[in-house]
Order: sequence, then C-alpha cells, then structure tokens
Amino acid sequence: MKLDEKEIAGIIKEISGSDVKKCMKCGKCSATCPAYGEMKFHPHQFVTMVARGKIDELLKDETVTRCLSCFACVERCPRGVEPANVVAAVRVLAEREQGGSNFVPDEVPALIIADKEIPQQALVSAFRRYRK
Amino acid sequence: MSVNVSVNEPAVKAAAENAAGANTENKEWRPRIVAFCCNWCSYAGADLAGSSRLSYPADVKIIRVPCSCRVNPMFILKAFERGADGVILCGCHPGDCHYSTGNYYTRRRMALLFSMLDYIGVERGRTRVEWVSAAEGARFSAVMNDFVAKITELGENVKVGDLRCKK
Amino acid sequence: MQRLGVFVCWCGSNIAATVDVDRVVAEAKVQPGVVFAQDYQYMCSEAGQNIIKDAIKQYGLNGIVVCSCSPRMHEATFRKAAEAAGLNPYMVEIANIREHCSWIHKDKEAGTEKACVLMRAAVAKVLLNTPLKAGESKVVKRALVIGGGIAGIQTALDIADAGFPVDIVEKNATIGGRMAQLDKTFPTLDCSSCILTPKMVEAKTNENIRLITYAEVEEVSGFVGSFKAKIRKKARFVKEDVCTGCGVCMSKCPSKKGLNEFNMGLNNRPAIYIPFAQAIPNVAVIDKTQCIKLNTGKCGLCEKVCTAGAIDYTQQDEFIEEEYGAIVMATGFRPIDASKFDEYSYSTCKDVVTSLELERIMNAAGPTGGVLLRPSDGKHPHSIVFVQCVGSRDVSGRGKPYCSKICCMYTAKHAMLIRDKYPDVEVHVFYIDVRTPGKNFDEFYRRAAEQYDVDYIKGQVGKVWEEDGHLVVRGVDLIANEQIVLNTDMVVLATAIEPDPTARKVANMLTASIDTNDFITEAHPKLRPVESPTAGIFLSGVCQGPKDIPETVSQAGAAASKVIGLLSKNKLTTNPCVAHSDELLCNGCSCCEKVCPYGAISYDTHLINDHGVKETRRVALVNEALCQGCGACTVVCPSGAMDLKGFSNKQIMAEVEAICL
Amino acid sequence: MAVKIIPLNELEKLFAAVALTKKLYLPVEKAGQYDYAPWEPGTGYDPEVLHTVKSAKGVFFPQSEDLVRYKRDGFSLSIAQVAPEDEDFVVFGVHACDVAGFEVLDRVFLSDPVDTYYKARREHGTVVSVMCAKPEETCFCGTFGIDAEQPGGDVQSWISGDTLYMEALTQKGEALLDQLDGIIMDGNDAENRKAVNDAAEEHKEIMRKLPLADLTTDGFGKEADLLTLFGRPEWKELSSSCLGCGTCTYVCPTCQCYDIREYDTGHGISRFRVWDSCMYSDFTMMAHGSPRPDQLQRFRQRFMHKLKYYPDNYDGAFSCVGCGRCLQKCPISMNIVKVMKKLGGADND
Amino acid sequence: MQKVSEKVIARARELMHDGTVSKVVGWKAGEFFYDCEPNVFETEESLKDLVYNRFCGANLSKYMIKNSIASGGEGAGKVLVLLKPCDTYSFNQLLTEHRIDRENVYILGVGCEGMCDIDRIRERGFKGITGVLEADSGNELVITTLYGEGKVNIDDVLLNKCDSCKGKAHKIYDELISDNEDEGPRGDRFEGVRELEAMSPEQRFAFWQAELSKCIRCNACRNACPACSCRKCVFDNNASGIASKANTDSFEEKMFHIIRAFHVAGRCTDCGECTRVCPQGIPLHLFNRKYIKDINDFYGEYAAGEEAGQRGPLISFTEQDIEPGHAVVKGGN
Repeated sequence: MKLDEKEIAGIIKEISGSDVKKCMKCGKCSATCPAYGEMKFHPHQFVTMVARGKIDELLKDETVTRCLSCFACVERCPRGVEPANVVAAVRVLAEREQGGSNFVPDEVPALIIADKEIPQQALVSAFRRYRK
Repeated sequence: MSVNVSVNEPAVKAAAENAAGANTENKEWRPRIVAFCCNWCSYAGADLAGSSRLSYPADVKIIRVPCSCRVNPMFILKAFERGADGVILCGCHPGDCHYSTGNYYTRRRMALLFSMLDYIGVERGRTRVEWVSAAEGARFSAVMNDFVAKITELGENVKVGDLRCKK
Repeated sequence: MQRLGVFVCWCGSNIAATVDVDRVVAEAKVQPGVVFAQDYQYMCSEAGQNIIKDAIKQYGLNGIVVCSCSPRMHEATFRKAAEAAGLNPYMVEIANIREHCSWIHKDKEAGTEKACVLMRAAVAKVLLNTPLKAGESKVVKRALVIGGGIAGIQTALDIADAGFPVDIVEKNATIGGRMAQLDKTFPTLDCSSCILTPKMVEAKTNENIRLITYAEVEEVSGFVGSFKAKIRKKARFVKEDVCTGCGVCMSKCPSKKGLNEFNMGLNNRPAIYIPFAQAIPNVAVIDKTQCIKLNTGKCGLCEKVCTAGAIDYTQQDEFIEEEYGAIVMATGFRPIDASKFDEYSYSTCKDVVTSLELERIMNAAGPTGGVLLRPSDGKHPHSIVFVQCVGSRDVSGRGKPYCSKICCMYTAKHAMLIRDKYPDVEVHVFYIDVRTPGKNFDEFYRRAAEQYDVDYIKGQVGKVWEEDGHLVVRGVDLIANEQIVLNTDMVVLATAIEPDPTARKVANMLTASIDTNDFITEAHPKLRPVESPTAGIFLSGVCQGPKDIPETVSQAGAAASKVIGLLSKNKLTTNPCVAHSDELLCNGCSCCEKVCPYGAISYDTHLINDHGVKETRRVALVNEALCQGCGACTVVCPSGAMDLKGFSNKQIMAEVEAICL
Repeated sequence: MAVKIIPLNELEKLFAAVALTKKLYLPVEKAGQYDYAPWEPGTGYDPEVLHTVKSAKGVFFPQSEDLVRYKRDGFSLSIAQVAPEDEDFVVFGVHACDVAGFEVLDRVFLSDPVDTYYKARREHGTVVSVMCAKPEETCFCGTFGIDAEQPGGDVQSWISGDTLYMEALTQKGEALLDQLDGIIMDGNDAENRKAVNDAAEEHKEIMRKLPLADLTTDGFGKEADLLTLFGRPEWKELSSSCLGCGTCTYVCPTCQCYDIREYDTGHGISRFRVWDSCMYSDFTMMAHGSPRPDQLQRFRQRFMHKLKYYPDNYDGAFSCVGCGRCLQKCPISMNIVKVMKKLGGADND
Repeated sequence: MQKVSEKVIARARELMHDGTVSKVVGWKAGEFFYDCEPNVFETEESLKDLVYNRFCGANLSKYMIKNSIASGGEGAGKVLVLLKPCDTYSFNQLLTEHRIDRENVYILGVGCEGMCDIDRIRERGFKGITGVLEADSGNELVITTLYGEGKVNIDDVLLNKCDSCKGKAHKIYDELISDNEDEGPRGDRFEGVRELEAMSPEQRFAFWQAELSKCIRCNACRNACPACSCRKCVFDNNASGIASKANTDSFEEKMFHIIRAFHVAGRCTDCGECTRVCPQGIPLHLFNRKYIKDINDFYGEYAAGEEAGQRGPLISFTEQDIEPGHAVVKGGN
C-alpha cells in the first residue's frame, strides 16, 4: 500500500515524537553534527525535506544510516525538533518498507570483514525488532 | 388535576408530543437561541456584523455581559428551563480578555458544564463557546449562521426544559 | 412600584425600514411596569433626548429603556439625558435594535418580532435595576517608580516635570541600570554614558524626585489613588549625606577580592566602593560580605582615612513608608546565564564572553581601559566570532521562547566598532535571522556587512572549544550548505535577556499579572500597552517585554503621561458596576479572591448578625475602587453571595426569561 | 366477615380489572427502589417488599400539587382554581402502619378548616391494605397500638401461601370487591378463616420478637409536661449530628407540613404546594428570619410535634406510626426511637 | 478492626481526661450494631458510647465547621475528631476554604479497612437484622435476623465509596492509630463513568431520567456533603432565581443535580457521602466522578483535599486549556 505524504508525515511524527514544523532553520544541528561530512543530506536539510514531504529521496539515500545517533543535535536544538529522532524514524520507515532489516545477526562478522567502512548503525540495525 | 404520585412522567415523551402538536398547529417552528456576548469583544463583534450588514437568523438574541466569565452555568440552565433550544457564549479570544484572565476561567467552566450536559444525554451542540473579537464581524455572523443551522438540525429541545413554561 | 418608559428610535430608516416601530411601542405599552412608550425619528438628537427628559419628569419615570443603536454607541448619551432629568443614569437600559436587529434582518416581520423580544428583555432587566452611584476615591499626588534604569529615570523625570513628586526605588547603590554599562548605542553610535549621565544628574537634582537607592519595596497595599508602600533601605555603612565621593576609602581598602558587578565580574573592586565614576548618588557603599571590619571586627581602615567621617559600621536597614497615587514598574532585565549552554564553553573558556561583557571590555572605564584584549591572556585578538540567538527563540527549556529583540542590532554595533577601531580583526557573525525593523536599523546592519566587511554567516554554531591557545568554532553555513570550522581568538555570545528576577516578586506585591516568561502583562496588548490590568500600576521598559533604548524611553514617557493623567485628578470616579458580596451568604472560602485579576477582594473577620443569629466569621469584602466589574468572582461563588451590580444574577436571568418567553 | 380470595398468580387480572375503571396505585419498582406509582400492565406486585421509600401518603397528599393558576394577558389577569380530584382511584398494598398514617393526616386535614384537595382524594380513594410480610427490626408500630394483623383501610387483606384473602371494611371497600366479582372468589369459609388466623398468629409471633417490641410512649403524650420535655438538656446531644436534611420528613407517613410556592412560567404563574420539612433551615422562614434559627430547635420541633404537640391537639393520638422508615433512611442514623429512649420512661432505656 | 477500635476509644478517653481536648466528635453506638451515629461527646462519661466499627461510614469532617469555630474562646480545649483516611481529604478541602479553625482541632487519624453498608446487606436478602458481628476470620460478617442467621463476605457489602478506595494514608492528622500499610488506591473509581460515557446519548438520558426521577429532594446528599457547606444554598434562597423545594417538573431534578455537581466541581474530594446517604439509592457519585475524571483528563490529575491550600482547577487555568467544544467530544461517546 502506498501511503500519501500526509500519512507518512504522521507516521514519522508518531515514531520520532518530534514535530519538524517547529524547525526555525537555524542549522545548529548541522553545526553540531560529527557525521556531517558523511551525509549527503545534512541534518537541517533532512529535517526540511521531511517537513516538505520529500521522503522518497531520503528513503533511497544512505544518509539514514550515516547518523551516529549521538544525539548532540537533539541536545542542542533550541526548538526541540530532535533531528536524530527524525532520522531514526525515516530509517525505521525504510526498514519497514523493505520488510525488515537486510541483515541478521549471524551475518555481521562476515560483513565487517567484507567492508571495514560499514556504518556501525547498519550493524546495529541487524538487532532491531523489525528484523525478520 | 390528576393524582400525581409519581411526579416524574417521562418528560421527553410528553414534550415531544407537545412539540409535535405545536408544530402542526402553529406556524413553523423556529429555534430559540440565547447568545451571551462579552461587552468588549463579542458584543462589539456583533455590532460590527450589524454595521457590515452581515445577516444571521433573527432567532439569535444577544445578552450583553461584561465578560464571558460573568456567565453562570445557572443562566444556561435557566435558558433551557425556559425553552431555549441553544445557548452560545462568546468572548474575547483567550489571551485577549479585557480583564486579562476572565475567558480562561470561562473556558474551564464551560468545558466541564458542556461535558456534563453531554453526560446526561443532552444533544451535543446545543451549547457552544466561540471566541469572537471586536474585529470579527464576519466571523460573528458566520458563527451564528452555523449555530442556528446546527440547532435547527437538532430540532426542539425536549430533554432539558420545564414543561410548565411550554405554552 | 416601577414606572418605566420605553423609547423606540427609528434611526431614520435604519431601524424603521425593517422594524415596525409602532408595533414595538404597542407591545411595550403592555409590558409590566411600563407606563409610557413612544417612538421618534432620532432619539439621540436633542429633540429626542428632550422627549426622554420630558417623559421622565411628566410621568415620574424611575427607569427607562431606549430601543436604539448599540449601547456602545449611545448608552452614555442617554444616561446623561436621564441624569439631566433627575433619573439615576444606571436606571437606563438599551435594547440594541439596530446593529443586532434591523441591520441584519431583511424580513420586517422577523425583525419586528425580534425587536419586541429585545425590548422585552431590556424592560425585564430595568425592572430589577437599582440606582447606582459612582464612588469616589482620593488621589495621593505622589508616584513611585520601582527601578532606576533609563526607564525608571525617564518616567520619573517626566512625572516630576509635570509637578508631581516621585520616588525612585533602586535596588543597587546607584541609578543608571543596564544602560550605564553600555559603551555605545545603536544605530547612532553615541556614547551611552554621555547621553545617560545628564539624565541621572537631573534625576538627582530635580526637587520633585527623591532617589531611594540601595533599597527594595517590601510591601504594597491599597489601590489606585492610594497605595501604601513599605521600602527597605539597606544599610550602606556609609552615611549618604556625609560622603563626598572622594574615593580615598576605595584606594585604601585592603579587601580587593569583590567582583566588580558593573564590569560584569571581569575585574575586582574593593569592599568599599563607588560602583562607577558617574554613579548617582556618588556615595560609597560597603559590601558586607567582603568587608574585613564587618566580618572580623578588625581593620576599620576606611573609617580612619575618611576625612568626612562618613563611615558607620553600625548602620542598620531602615524602613520608609509612603503613600502613592500611582506606581510604575521599571524593573528592567538581565542577560540569562550563558553557562547553561555548555557547547559554547562559556564557563570553561575565558575568551568566550557575553555581549554585555564585551560592552565593558570596549568601554574606556572597563577592565581593559577600552582596549580590545582577550580576557585569558590580555592579548590582542585577530579574529572574533559572534553567535546570535544564544538562548533566544529557544523552547528546549534552556533558553527563552521569545526573540530578545536587541541582539541583532548590538551585535552589528559591536562588529562595526571592532572593525572600525581594529581593522585587522576578522569578524564573523553566525545568525539565524537578522531582524532590524526600526528607524535606520537595517541601514546600520547593512553598513556593518558592506562597509565594514563583517562576515555574516547564516547558520548556527554547534560547538566551541579551546585548542592550542585559541578557540575553535564549529558552525554551519546553511547557504553554502557546508559545515565550517573556524579558528578564532574570541567568541561573543548574544545571550537572551530576561526580566530581572525581582520582577515576579514586585508584580505579585502589586497584583500585576505576569506571563509565563515573567514579563508583566499589559492591560491590553495594543490599546493599553503601558498599563497593567491592575488600576494604578503602569509599566515602563523591558519589564513589559524586550525593547531597545528609544522604545524604552518612549514607553517611559507614555507611562509617565498616564501617571500624570491620574495624579492630575483630585478624585477618582469608580465604575459602579462592581462586585458586591452579601455577607449573610458568604462562606469565606476565598475562591473569589483567587480568581480576581485585580486583587480587589480581601477578607475580614467580624461579627455578623443574621436575623438575630450572631456569629463572628470571615467574609469577603470588595474594594470598589479596584474592582473592574468582570464578574469572574460571581460564578465561582457557590452560594451566590457575590453578585455584580448592574449585571446581577437576577437581571441576567430576567433577560434570559424574557428572551425565551 | 366476608372473605374473598384470589390466587396470588392471578393478581395481574385483579389489577387489570381495577384499572379498567379506576386509577390504581401500588408499590412499583424503579431503578431498584419501590414507591407508589400508577399500575401498568406487567408492573407486578412483590408481597415481600415491606416498605416503599416514601410512604403511601403521597396518593392523598402529593409531594407537589398545583392549587391556583394565574394567567397574564397584557394588563388583565385571570385566575383559575385547580379543581380538586374528581376521579376514583384505588391504592393497593398499604401496610398497617401507612394506613394508620392516613388517620394521622385525616385528623389534621379533615378537621376545620378542611383541606379540600386532601378531602377530595380521600373521598375518591379506596385503600386496600395488606398485612405486611416480614417485619423488620426497625418496626415498632405496636408501640402506638397499631395492630399489624388487622391492617385496616377500606379493604384489608392477608397473604397466606399462594392466596390473597380480602375483606371489605367499609362501603367503599365493599363496592370495590363487588366490582371485582368474577375475578375474586368467595372464600368465606372456616378453612380460609383459619388460614387468615394462622397467618396472623404467625405474624404476631414475629411482632413479639421484634427488638423494639418493648418500646413504650411513656414520658410522652398528653400527660407529659410540655415545658419539662422541651427543656431537657439531652436535645443538644441528640441533635448534635443532625444534618438538617428532609429525609425523615419525606419518608414519613405522618409528616404533613407543606409550603406554598409560586412558579412564574413566563406566561402566567402557578401556585402550588410542596412538602416542606421542619428540619430545613428555611422552614417557616419569615421576614425577620427563621423562628428556629438552629438545628437543635428544628430537631426538637419535629419530635415534640410527633410525641407531644400532636397528642395534645388530637386527644392523645401520636403522630408516629412506627413504620421505621426514618430508622432505615436517616443519613446519620438518628431517629425517633433514639429520641424516645433517651427522653422517655425508664423502661425504654 | 477490633484492635484499632479499642485503641481509638482508649486514646480518645485519654485525651479528654488529660484535658488535651474538651470535646470529641466521633461515632456513637446505636440501637443496632449498624446504626452508629455521628455525635459530639462533651463529657468523659458520655464517651462510654463511643464506637469505631465497620459501620462508621459517616464522614465527620463537615461537623468541624461548626465545632471547630464554636469551641474557640479562652481556656476551651481543642476538639478531637476521628477521621478515616478518605475523610481527611474533606477536612483538608475545608481547611483550604477557611471553614475550619485548625488551631482548635485535634485530629486522630483512624485506620480503616472499608466500611459496610447495611443496605447492601439487606439487598442480599437479610430482613429483620438483629445483630451483625465481625467473624474471627476478619473478612466475613455474621448476620443474625428475626428469620435466621447467615454470613456475608465483607467485600460484598462495603459501602459504594469503599468499592474503590483512595488509599489508606491520612492526609492530615495530629496522631495516627492505624494498622494499615498504605497500598495506594484500590479499584477503578471511574468504571461507572466510563460505562455511561460509552452509551449513546439516548441511553444516557434514559439512565439519568430513571435515576433522577426517584429524587425526592430531601437534600440529604447536599446536607451530608462536606463541599456543599454553603451557609445558604442557592436552592433554598428565594433571591437566587433558581430556588426550588421539590421536583415539581422533572427539569428541576436535573437543574438541582447538575448545579450541585458543578458547585462542588474541583472541590469534591470524592468522599462518597452523597451516594451513601441518598434514601433512593441514586448513584450521585457518578456526577462528581464525571467531573473529577474530566478535570483529570483535561487539566491533569487533581485530588481535592490532597493537601490543604491547593488551588482548585476551576480557579486556575493555563493558556492551552481544552476548548469546551473539544471537551465534549473527549468526554464520551
């Protein structure tokens, strides 16, 4: 079933507990982010894109897995937007769309050997509850 | 005079019959609507609706009160007792009260009162609170049109009224 | 026995076109109590008013209903007419058959019927009206200004100029407030003390002004026209009338560890000190936490060197009690504590300073003598980063949800001044939005960017840290869409401003309402911006909301004019439609007191004789001078003891009944 | 004595037959509580129920009744007297105590000046009493000389086994039973009389065992000294917890006070009377205030009326029938028995 | 219960004897085991009738309006009042409203394991009850009647107010005699309200119509209510515009009960006296609990009388309060 933008926005809000409309575009999240350089879409852009409903692009992109979940942006956002949670919500959405994570815990050792650069978040996702 | 031991015959049935009778015998039924308006915002809003010639049904009769917080739940029940079909309460927008906090109290009181009326089975929508500023003549008119339409749809109030007041 | 008259106005064709006035008159004539009814083309005209006056006299009317336009239009007119004919003006009720009837209904039948109902409701109400008399209360011709910053000074000067005595109560040892700490002012860049000092001196010398410094208001009672205040004058340990302000004591004082408040704690001052050179009064004060003599009993050096003999270690707090007709709150602001934002390393890096600290660093009387030096090592900085909106527009709980309003402009000022004086210093400003509404404001900001080459970066700073003797700033440039890391020598934080912490206490004392940010609420945000909802309490300066100096000064003048208007009156007429408590019914439960926005309800315990049953009980009393007649108290009163004159329970219920008939 | 009988399971038929020509009142259950109300098909009758919440007095003296109606039209006013009851009705299932209660009211309302509204109802009403089934521990009708086994009224009846035994005591009663001929059967034989007698004896036995069986009226009534009784210090403690509600008064079969009030309908005024309670702080309120400003006085008034003033006025008859409703319903468990025990003869203690 | 009872009585005597108090407001033994009445004991001798048992449901707080004020004056001792945990809420609320002079009161908090309802025992078919004894097991009552003997489980015959209990903790006291650990609230007190809310408006109307039409306007609910302590009630005051003495029209019963509930909204401590005293068994607590539930839902949990000096929900507000139109929708079906 294809969800419309509004429904997706609702789901993201529900998962993240965060309201992207509160963003006043100060950029402090991006100024704070240690993984800034790793991301195609920087935290502030990410939030704006969610607010504008450009979720498809985000779902396809690796940005969602580049967030370290360090929560510096959550801590410092003056508007309580909690960008890391927004990213996490989109990631969950992506996982749901795939019917769960691509990885299972058993595959983790092999993956690390194969790709030393693999983001830790991707590995963590192997243990998530959406895993089949 | 009949012996009236069980004092309380089902009021609804009786009133409904009464109303049905009234409907066929008399002219078309029109709702009776009491509107309480605060002096500073909503009454002025109603004035503006008037000077802008923004019409709404004549069923609405306005009572001027200094502030929406002056409206005692007793007044609302009194209106129903006397056969009102709808009661609407208008005040300044929250935060804009002339007396700074009056409408905040109104909001709490009416939230509880309306919830109670609903709880005893009175049709939802017979009571309403609207915030109308002095500048919102058009809104005042729109609100009243909508309220009258809603009450007309609900029909005559037979659940809370004193039968003795029915003609 | 009521003898009522009903007067139906045609308002030309405004009413008569859709309301059959004859029928309204005929219907009026059969209403209980009505002995006279008449219509006329223009009731508000002189001829119309004469009809009313004549009828009142001829028929001995003791109440009238005028069916006409909105009472907001002509109620006063008809009340005056009634009064001229000897009828109490509050025995007049208006049935609004124009705005609420003829103008909105096209069907004449419906309009006429409704007009009759509105007339009937007004008759039902006026039957229960009682003559009301507007009360009078005295006006004490003296004003109190709480706070001696530019807002308080300006208000006091304007009131004093009008010839009324005024007291300024200032909690610090000198007046001058925050403005005295500023170096230059935007957008003209004139020297702050150059424009403030003359006003301070004027406040000192004006014979209508009494300065009560180093003092706080402890208690306020009373109401508009006659407040009573108790003021605590804290012990200075220096006789104010003897000290010459020579400053010898300061140089001799061995205890020099006290932080210099005036310089935002950037340097130290002695235990005995004069806050700054231009302080008014120019009198020393002893900081009792720092003074060796007061703490150990030894030393006493200042007493020895004071040739005037002004030192008095035994001084105690004194109390001043005074009556005032009006009170102005001018309690001002302070910057919020920047150490809450640990990402900016304010508490760990000396070279991260707040804007107000920078003001002191830039000021000739400041810790560096006006030379721009890094606080950590006293070296000349080559690069400075300004961070805007530190704690402003912040709903995370660490800051304030509002815009502090002045930061964009003073940051532009700082940037410009630095670039002007030290062209070698690179200046970066991280901003979210630059807000510059105001005369010559945007031009000023653009000058900083264009003429002085200040680097404005749209984006925020995420972290500041120290590395190899300099600061590293990581921020983002949202336009370039890149994260940037800058090495810099100083970081200046434009911290949000908040109401002075004393504001809440003072507001509570004055029953002035206060918002969630501790700013004082104005009586009306647009139409009564310098008055508090509590009569006789006025607002000046930042205690009402963030503002810059010109706004503060103009608001101070406005507050003063309101005070002058009040003090010019010999008596105050009070609104007679006020709450009234029936002591026989009153339970003394205090619910009414708690919802009263004006503090108009108090309690008294006295002997009450209820038809022979005597009992001493606590009952509510309404101060008619304070009550504004909103009626909030009447509804929380379960026993119905509290009622509102002019809009009594019975009157409103009578209207309801008449409408539902 | 002419006994008529009907099986209990045919009572519905009896009720229907009565209701054919007259309004019929009997104890009816509503939301878990019994009160006298008009019979409707299927209403049923539960002989086990001892007490309705309110006594049966309401059928003759309703809680609220219109007396006069005024109508205003312009400046003219028309007055319409509300006609007294003119239709016959039957009240079924009254127990001895409530029947005795009617007599207490009769003495007041039927003596000069006669209360025409009450009188009309009394004349048009036929009382069918039933011997109570299971007296409760709160019963003390015997104290006032009431014979619970001979419940009285126009027709008195007993239940034994599955049968209702009826006996007319007045002409009105006879007329009623005549009207029911064909539905009720003639049962005037020794066997049936024995059944009635046995039931009565069995009932008497229970009555003897009641905890309040020994309660006497000693110390009250005509012979008692009014001022001594009035001035007894015990009134203070007795009344100390009285809430001043009207429960005892409104459930009482003998309380007869009423207030006359008016209601403005907007089109006119109806003047009506409603039960009042001497326990209320606004009882007999006058311009100068209440004649009994504190609860002690109001409390004393009620019991003095029952036990002293009424006997003084009506030849020693008490204005309490011992039904025990106040014992069961008083929110704070204060009642006439406690008053009698505290202030009455030594035997009661 | 027996142990607590003995201690309470002994302590009351002691306090009277040593002059700490000059009066005791407590429960007095009645004619039968179950009809203890509230009483003001003024002498040591009279205290022989003081009881504390399973039938002391009456809330004594309201008596302190009169008795705390009246006892003032030089030399007069304090007034001892026995309060169960739930009664202390009412006491606090009255303190908040300045109706009680705390200085003159000595509160002896008494432990409570739930109070029994004689009507519920009767409803279980017991007639002619001559004796009620607490069985040794502690959870049964032995009922002797004119017609035989039987047992009931105490939990089945508790007062309606004890079906859900606010907890065993006293919110105010000078001294405590209690064996109970506070286990916090028990039972879902809003169950009845929810059931009604789940009904259709027509069903709700029919429910209330049936219940309220039983009302005889005896004012027991009002007069027993610690919150309804107005010196003169609006329904008794001819000048109020809504005075009425009987439900001559069925509107009046609705007016009475809605206004009564509204007047105590935010002040009602849910002490349950109204339902306990109603001679017609009208579940009046369903009105009060509706308001308590609404208040909790709309404005955050609030328990009137939890502590003295609280600011009630109807004399408070926030800028973000729910709009009345939404409140109705939130309230039920």
